[in-house]
Amino acid sequence: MITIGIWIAAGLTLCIYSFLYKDNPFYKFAESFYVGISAGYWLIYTYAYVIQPMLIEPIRNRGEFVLLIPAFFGLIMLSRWVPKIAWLSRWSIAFMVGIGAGLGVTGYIQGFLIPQIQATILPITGFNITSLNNLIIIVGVITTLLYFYFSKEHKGILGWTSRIGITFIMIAFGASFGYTVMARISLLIGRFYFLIYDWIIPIFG
Amino acid sequence: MIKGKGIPLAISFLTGTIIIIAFFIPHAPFGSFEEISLRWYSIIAGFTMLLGVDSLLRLHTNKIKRKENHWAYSIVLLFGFLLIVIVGIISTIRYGNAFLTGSGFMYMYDNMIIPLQSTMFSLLAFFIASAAYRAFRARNFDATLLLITAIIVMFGRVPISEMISPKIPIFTEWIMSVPQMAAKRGIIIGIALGAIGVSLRIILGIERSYLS
Amino acid sequence: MNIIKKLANIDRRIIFIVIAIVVIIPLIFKPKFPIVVSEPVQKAYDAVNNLPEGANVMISIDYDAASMPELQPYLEALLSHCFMKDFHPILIVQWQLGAPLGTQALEKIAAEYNKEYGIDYINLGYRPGYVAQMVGIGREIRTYFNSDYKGDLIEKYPVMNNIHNYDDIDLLIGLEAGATGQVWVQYAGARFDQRIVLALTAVSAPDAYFFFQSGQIEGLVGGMKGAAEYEILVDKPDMAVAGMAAQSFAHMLIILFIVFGNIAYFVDKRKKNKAKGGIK
Amino acid sequence: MKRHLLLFLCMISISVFSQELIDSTNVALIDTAITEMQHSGIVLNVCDTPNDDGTSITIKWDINDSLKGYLMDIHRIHGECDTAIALDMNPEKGIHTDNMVHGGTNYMYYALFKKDDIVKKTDNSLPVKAIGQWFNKERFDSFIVLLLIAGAFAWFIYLAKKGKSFYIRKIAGLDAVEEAVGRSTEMGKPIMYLLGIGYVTDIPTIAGLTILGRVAKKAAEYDTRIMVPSYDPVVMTTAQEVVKEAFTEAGRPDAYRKEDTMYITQDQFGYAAGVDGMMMREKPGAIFLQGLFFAESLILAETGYSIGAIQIAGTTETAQLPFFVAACDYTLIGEEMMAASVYLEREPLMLGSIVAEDLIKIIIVFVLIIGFILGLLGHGFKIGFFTDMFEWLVRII
Repeated sequence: MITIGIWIAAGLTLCIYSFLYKDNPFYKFAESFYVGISAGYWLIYTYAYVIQPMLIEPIRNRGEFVLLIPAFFGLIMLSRWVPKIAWLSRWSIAFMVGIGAGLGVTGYIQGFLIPQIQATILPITGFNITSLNNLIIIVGVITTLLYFYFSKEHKGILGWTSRIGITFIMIAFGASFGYTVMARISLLIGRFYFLIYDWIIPIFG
Repeated sequence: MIKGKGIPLAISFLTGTIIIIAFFIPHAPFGSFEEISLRWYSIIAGFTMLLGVDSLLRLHTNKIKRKENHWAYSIVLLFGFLLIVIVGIISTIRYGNAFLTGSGFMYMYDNMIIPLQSTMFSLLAFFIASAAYRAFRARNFDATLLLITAIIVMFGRVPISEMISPKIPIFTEWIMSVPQMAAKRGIIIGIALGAIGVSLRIILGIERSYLS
Repeated sequence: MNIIKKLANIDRRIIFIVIAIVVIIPLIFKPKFPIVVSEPVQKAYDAVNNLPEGANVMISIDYDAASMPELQPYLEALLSHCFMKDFHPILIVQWQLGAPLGTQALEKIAAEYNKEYGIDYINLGYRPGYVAQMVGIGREIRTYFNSDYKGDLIEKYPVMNNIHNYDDIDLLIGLEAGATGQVWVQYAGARFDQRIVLALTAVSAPDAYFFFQSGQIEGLVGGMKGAAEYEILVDKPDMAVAGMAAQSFAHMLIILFIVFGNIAYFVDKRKKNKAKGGIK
Repeated sequence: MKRHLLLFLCMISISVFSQELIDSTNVALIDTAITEMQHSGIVLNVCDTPNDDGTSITIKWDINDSLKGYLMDIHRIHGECDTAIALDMNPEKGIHTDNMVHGGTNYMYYALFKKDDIVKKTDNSLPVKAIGQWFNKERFDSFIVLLLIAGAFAWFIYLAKKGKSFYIRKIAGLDAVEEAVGRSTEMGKPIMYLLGIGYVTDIPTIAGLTILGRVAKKAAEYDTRIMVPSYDPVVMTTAQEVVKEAFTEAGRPDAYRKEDTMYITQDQFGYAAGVDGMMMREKPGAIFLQGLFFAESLILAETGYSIGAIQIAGTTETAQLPFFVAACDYTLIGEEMMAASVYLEREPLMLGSIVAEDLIKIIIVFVLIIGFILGLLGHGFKIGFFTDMFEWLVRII
């Protein structure tokens, strides 16, 4: 049984794929429609998951009037609509950026810096595969890090190590490239799977 | 005076510093500062949504008014926007929450947003193929290395290579977990330091471009 | 020479058609390929398999429809694995757009194993503000999730009785399509020592290897290939295994494209160099 | 001024930490109560949960074989009030935290072990109080690292203020900004600047905004249009301000067009599709992709490549960098992008902070090399002293 929903879905899918032939009215239609509905979707989302449960509900039912502070910052964000007082919105931005900066410092130190340095202190136990791998890891991390050394020109030893560093980086990028190809192909498989098994085959029973 | 950058800089400094200090102090009231400020952040960000929607609608109503190029698509965009917002409001009134399974809003999600979003994503497979054909060139040593690694990984991660030799997937896994991992770790340590640097600069008011 | 030049300037649309064909044909005929399990996936499997009896496994849906083909098969295989071992999956959602996907898979697999909602598993649904939530669960999960996805209070459901914070969650499994996985490691992992396994889209998987090596995550399942390996491990071959044939052929084609593109490039370059030499 | 504030911050932290040391000894003496289990000799330990805000108590016990297969309930007693805080729990876990308590109040606990009809009860524990701590000792390592980094920053910023000049190496992609803007102007085409799909709190977005300021100023000088389609409304409003200021600085406030910095949609692919369409229609001569990019990077870069624009990219997302390297003329890799904003500003304080970062890098490299040498001598040559040193190093980090 194919529902109207599946026809709509398949139709929109094909509209988007028509872009592969060339930019055309069908694609433009689907694109504009998509931009419109996704903006609308996020508007409803913001009300249903942010403003309602995080602001209105706690104030009305639990009397958490302290939430009027972020509401105030939120409202002055809207001062951009009135050019005369638009400068007020800087306060909100400053508040948000301040939070981001504070979290950035502690989060990166505890979550990345310390554990990653610790995990790079690896033992060399003799002439075996594990030791060789550990050695490669240590050299890779150090040279890559030195590639990002900015306050000295990359000449001499530093030039030499950062050269090794960029080699490691290119290997890593190659691997990322391979994995990304893999991901995209999987998505295509998923989409064709839908078209074949949910739409075309049911049409013909 | 009040319009200047002084107050915003003070706000950034205070919020940033308090969050850092609170990280080390579990005692009330500091212990819950981080969580509270994150909730506040979400609320403020919720308001800014209105700014975005306003900008989008204004851009497209202006296009329609001035009959600019492709203005008809602006009508489609406004139509899509109004359609989902109206359905969303009706669903909210009827079900209490538009996001419950079975609401008209979720029907639009299932049959319009899902296919549009996932098809957009799968277009990438085509673009990647054409980029592979037309843009990925072994211009120099670095690019050559990148390409060779990419080919090994692409080949080694699919079952077809396992049919040729079981050593190929093992070698691929080695690339992933030794040289690849080492470089990514070096990069992430660099990024972490850079991020901490920017954060400290913001807190200390050295970096203020976001306020301009 | 001329042929190579012509081929090099081939219309993009021909490339598009070729890649479509290479994907569609194996999808219809479904040839079988052997699948070897890699170490990070084996570790992910072991982390689940060796949990104590009645363990609580928190599964976080951090992806949406756009990454569904990569992560949905793994979610189904993982849920089967949990139900086979009588663990209690607790589903939460960090990407609002992914909520329906998590619910679909959970209901489907739970029905297969005759598991009862609220006793054997629960679906807590989506809550906004993911970092605040990850920090908040460290203290008390009820601050954020006092009701399930339908809005029913969780006190009604015995499965939630003893679950208050990360201490009560034996394993956290994040299904990731973006940076949320890093945030899990940064907050739940670093601050609360939560054991974590991540399943990522193939795009994000390479960036998680250093977490795997450092032990910040215990297992790593990457993309549809990882899902296929997991399907083999739990002995339930499904869509991911079926997709591997198409995946293999498409990779071969792209490799071919790169190799050919570069041959054309070098031929062209040599020609230009020769021409230059001639003028001299 | 800022230096003093930083020092002040450090001082507060240190004084708080020393106070914590005193607190914690008291906690250990007062708050640990040990209770014997009836019939089985199991020990139930209750104590204040360390490193919290004083709203939680930790209950620990060692399970023995005689209780295999039992389920466990834990009860909390407060005055007349007896509350079950855990029901039908698997006792093998050996630990449970009760985080529904009020700080400073005395509580007692007991446990029930149940199997079929058998119920075994423990004695009530001695009273225990939850106390909040003033320093989280588990985060001491982070604290030291923070002090180290903050110290390095304070020092180099101090030097910069005193007038010391610092060197920063050339970053290839940035020198191309002028060339890209110039070529766009020659062709009479606009410039497009994409900040990606990050928020204003994301650091790459902030770096992208700084670079935008410089590019917009160049564009204003050359009298070329600069378009900034945005994903996030906050980023959009910030970008508007950045561009406006750049135009003002360049002495061309009249040329600033607010509507050229517009909002597209807060949906990844809606954004990509919108920008894509805009590229096809406007055919910009130069495209800057500086910020936080995810999967849409390839669509954007491929389209930009196909319309023949000069592309200068930069992001911290390592999964997207390969495509930028492939399809763009210049790419700023990860931290290079953040350094770029400093390179452009040439502001002494900023330079000082980059040098501070470099110093930390050197320290990290040294720690790794020391770790390597200790690991080699300790585990490779089996010298006991170095083995111990190696283990010690791993532990302190």
